[in-house]
Amino acid sequence: MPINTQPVTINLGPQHPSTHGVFRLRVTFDGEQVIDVEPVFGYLHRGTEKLAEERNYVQIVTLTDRLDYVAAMTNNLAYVRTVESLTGIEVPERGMYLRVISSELQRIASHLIATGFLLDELGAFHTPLIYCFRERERILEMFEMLCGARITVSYMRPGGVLQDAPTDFWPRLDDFLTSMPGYLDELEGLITENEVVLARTRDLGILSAQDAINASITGPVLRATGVQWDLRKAEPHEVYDRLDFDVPIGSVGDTFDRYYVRIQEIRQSLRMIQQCVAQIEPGPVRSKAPYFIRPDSVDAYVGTESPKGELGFYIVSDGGISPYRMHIRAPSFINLTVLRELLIGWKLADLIVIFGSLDIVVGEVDR
Amino acid sequence: MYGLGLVKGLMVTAKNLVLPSRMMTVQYPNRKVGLLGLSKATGVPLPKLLLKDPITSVKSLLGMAEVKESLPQHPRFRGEEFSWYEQRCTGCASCAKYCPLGIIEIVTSESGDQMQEGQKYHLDKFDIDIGRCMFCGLCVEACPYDALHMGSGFEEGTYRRQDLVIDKRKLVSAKKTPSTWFRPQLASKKYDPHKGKNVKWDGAGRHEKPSLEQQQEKWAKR
Amino acid sequence: MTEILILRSGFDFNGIYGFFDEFMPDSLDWLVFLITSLILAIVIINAVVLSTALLTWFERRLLGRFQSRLGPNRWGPFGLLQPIADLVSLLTKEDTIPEGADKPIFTLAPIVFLAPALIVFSVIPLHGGSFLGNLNVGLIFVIAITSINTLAVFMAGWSSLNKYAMFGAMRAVAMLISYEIPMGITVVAVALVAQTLGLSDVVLAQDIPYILVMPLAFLVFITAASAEMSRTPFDLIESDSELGAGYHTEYSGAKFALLQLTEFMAPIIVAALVTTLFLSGWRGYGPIPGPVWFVIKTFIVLFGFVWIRASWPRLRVDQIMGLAWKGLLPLSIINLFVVAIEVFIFNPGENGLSTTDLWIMTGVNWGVTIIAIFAIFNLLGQSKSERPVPVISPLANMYANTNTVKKITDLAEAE
Amino acid sequence: MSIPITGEKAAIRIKQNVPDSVVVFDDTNVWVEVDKLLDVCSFLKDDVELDMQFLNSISAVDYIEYFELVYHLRSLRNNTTLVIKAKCFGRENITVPSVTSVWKGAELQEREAWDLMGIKFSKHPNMKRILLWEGFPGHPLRKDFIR
Repeated sequence: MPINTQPVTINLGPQHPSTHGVFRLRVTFDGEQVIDVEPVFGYLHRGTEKLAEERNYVQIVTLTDRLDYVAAMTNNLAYVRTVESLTGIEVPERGMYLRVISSELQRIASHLIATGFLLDELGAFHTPLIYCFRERERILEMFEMLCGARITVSYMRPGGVLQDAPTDFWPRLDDFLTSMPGYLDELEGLITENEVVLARTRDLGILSAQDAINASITGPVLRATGVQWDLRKAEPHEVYDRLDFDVPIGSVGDTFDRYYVRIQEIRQSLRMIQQCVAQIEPGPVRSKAPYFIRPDSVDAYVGTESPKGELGFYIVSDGGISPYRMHIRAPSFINLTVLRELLIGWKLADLIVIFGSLDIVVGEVDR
Repeated sequence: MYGLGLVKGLMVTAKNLVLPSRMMTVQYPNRKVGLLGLSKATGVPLPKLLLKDPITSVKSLLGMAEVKESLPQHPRFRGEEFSWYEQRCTGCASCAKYCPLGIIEIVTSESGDQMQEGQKYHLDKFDIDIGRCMFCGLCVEACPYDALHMGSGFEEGTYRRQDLVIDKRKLVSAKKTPSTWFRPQLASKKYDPHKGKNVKWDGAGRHEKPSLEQQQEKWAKR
Repeated sequence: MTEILILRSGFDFNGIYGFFDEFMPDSLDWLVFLITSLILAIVIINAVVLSTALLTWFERRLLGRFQSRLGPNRWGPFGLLQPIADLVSLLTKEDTIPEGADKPIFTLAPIVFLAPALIVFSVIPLHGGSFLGNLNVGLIFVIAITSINTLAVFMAGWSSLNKYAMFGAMRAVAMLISYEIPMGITVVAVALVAQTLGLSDVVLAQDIPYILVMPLAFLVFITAASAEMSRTPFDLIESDSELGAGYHTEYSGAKFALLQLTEFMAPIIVAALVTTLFLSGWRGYGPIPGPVWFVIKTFIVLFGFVWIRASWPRLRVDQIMGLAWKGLLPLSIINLFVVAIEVFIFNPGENGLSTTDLWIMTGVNWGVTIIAIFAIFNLLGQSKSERPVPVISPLANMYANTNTVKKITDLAEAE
Repeated sequence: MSIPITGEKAAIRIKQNVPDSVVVFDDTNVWVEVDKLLDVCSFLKDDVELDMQFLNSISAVDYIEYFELVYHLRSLRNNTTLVIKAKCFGRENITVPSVTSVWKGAELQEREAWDLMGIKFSKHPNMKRILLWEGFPGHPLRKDFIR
């Protein structure tokens, strides 16, 4: 006998422990079941694209730090790559290796955060989160060595990276690379075979490959559906074509796959950094580029594989020292296209977990 | 399977319980120490400590003794308390131009009747509003004379926003412990700003200021 | 100090009543009764609240160490005064009541929540007897009193006029009532083996701790009990990542302090009950006195609770209900059935089951436990954990137009 | 490496199948008629040769005389990219056919273009402001926006 209940509308957010910042979902429930979702954006809208129109090309680097604030390095990389493609500035070899090392470290840090918060949303009392943060802390310390800041790094510049790594960076990196796989095994021991996690995440929020591609999903969420697509392989930039690495994919496209793809990507990133450390040679890290870059009046779009997906910058130049128009293709934002379809029909607890597994950062969603 | 994964998870947490080396807490600003830790931190041998300061020793056994602890920072850390050398600054305002937020305010007036290369402007005003500063360090990168350096502090707290504006007087009298960020000349000397040693203006630059003769010679050539 | 007083045997209702009755005229019996009740109330409240305060410190420090951090260590030696600091902080906060709240019920809920938790302590036997003496229906009393919690949680959630609180309250009612059933059935099994309903007598009957005699009952009881007190992995009443705070979302100040106090009291109650029912209560070995054994055993159980809280995530609401009805209920019935047959076969007389009988039961019950758990796991389908092997979707080919594949193979050949 | 399809190749292919749609093309870009945008897009997606199944991003640029919509498309199967542009003239009440029916990924991006640039998309399922609130005066990314 069906029990008729009155639908209840709840505002999840903007102040809610599990919305990854100030994100708001207007959810209608039938009992515990989600029957309608309407995401409400814009609580962290800062107008980055407009701000960029009045700053020169180097100053915008500091703006990109604040897009996806848990993965500032890859944001920097995506931006400076676009400027380089706009102007044709060359990057020296060592600069490219340093870029790859730092952005892969950032990818590990970002995936650790995603995993930790996903588990937090599953209800583990902060333990996996703190284990993840403990390892992320060591990456942030290395960033502090590279560029003096931990989160808002502003490390890359058009034409290379700002500064060479200090001498005490390399032993620390070696130490990290040797100990990290063990810590990852430990973290997996806490999560991957845990019956509660499996019961909560398996077959939950399944996204098919066709839908994912149609909805422009990128990053680990796309790869979890079985689509082997990674811009580091498809469009090898920097030195990725010299590195040997796999692109892990999921089998079903559910929440567990999204988690597991991230864990496997961390292992691949460690592999890449190891190869980079072996291959890197002394040399300049930054080519001579003018501070006030004046590209010809052209436009350029370059997509870069950031931890959340394809982060693309579309810059239109009118020949001046600042871009005429800068558009950001934010992966977190576009990955939310399927949110409604993924959530409807699941329960409140699942809503939080599916939303967490998409791994958005509101700084990037609202820009 | 059959709850074995759950048991595995329990083992992981148990492992972390018994391994104190995995502790990630930094007890800032004061670290609680035991008796041995106290003697290690103060550098006083244990018997001497017991005789000299029995009250503190008992306190430390109760876990109530504290020693100062600071957060670990790399010399490259970009922090507030800018180190600015008036002697090196020419008032070119490159830093003000390069600042993405426009928070550096510089007012200059002519110091001589005939401005020549190497001669400097008189600085009437040099304000940095660190209440809005994001410590990106572009101003330091821009400075052609290595006059402005990032600091290493992070503990500024005031009751009013206006107090966060560092003016020229504060900049001159501030501690000169520049960060080695974007300053390879300091990094090559293995300088650590957290040790608290001040750096004089002549040791902070990448190049020495040209002498008057050199300047005149160069000027004459043009 | 109070704790030592309690631990002295004879410090129960009858003892105090007798002490005052000696020098009071018979006509003032009602006054003696009142004084005795007051003294008992004060003692129980102080003892329980103090041990709860200690537990909050214990739990936070231990959770900290499990998570490789420190936990509170600032206030007092090793942070021991942290509960007091928390209390002061909570009591000095403004006590807000939402505009549309049902004020009488809103105010009453914390009290209804706290009272049963305190009352339960009056029957827990610390050494031979409890505060109320040897209550001969102790088991039924405990089960009955703890059920009142459900009402209090629903009162708090309903009267707050908050949707999150309402969600928490609805979940609480569904879950708490479901878990009462397996818990009650296990307790029946314990009563069967012990041939008594009095808590002290249950301890006296445990020549072998019942955790060995009835492992299945212990597992079911501890699972149901952690659900009853809504701890991980069953903490969905106040699941912070979903509901913010659940039923006590709108509470603040002293009322919130009461709710939190009761919540931290629940593990102590459950641990004390588990100690009494399954770990042979105050009975121990060597010169260590009984009450100390009792406290040690209680803290071992509490350690287990904290350990589980630090390690496991939370289950979903329907999975929790499924576990109760599909998992725990059959298990508890199997246990009751097996135990009942055994007791029928051994046919205990006046003195209850002999030690030999208990050892035979132990052997049989362990086998039954393992078989039953495997069977239930297989029936619930959680054991089938194989996942399909990832297949690369033909929708994308990132190696098209690129010679990366070739390059990598070349590199491998060169090596 | 992803190979950008040259404007010429794409333009010829589009012209053959959707007549009167291409305005002009250069090395990398193809400008199409705004009215034919939906036809062109659905052709591009279903075409076996071009196979643009993936919509990368939609950007709107304000060139003061006209607005330009830039569609960055990608073929995951062939690892190729294509840029389609459409000019729409006028400042007020600009309406462009929505491509949401072709690529669902356009949904949020078109809403963003409406919100910040003021380009309305017809037949969009939920044409509301996204980042700013309803009732915000003007569209901030326009060059003539003055706060």
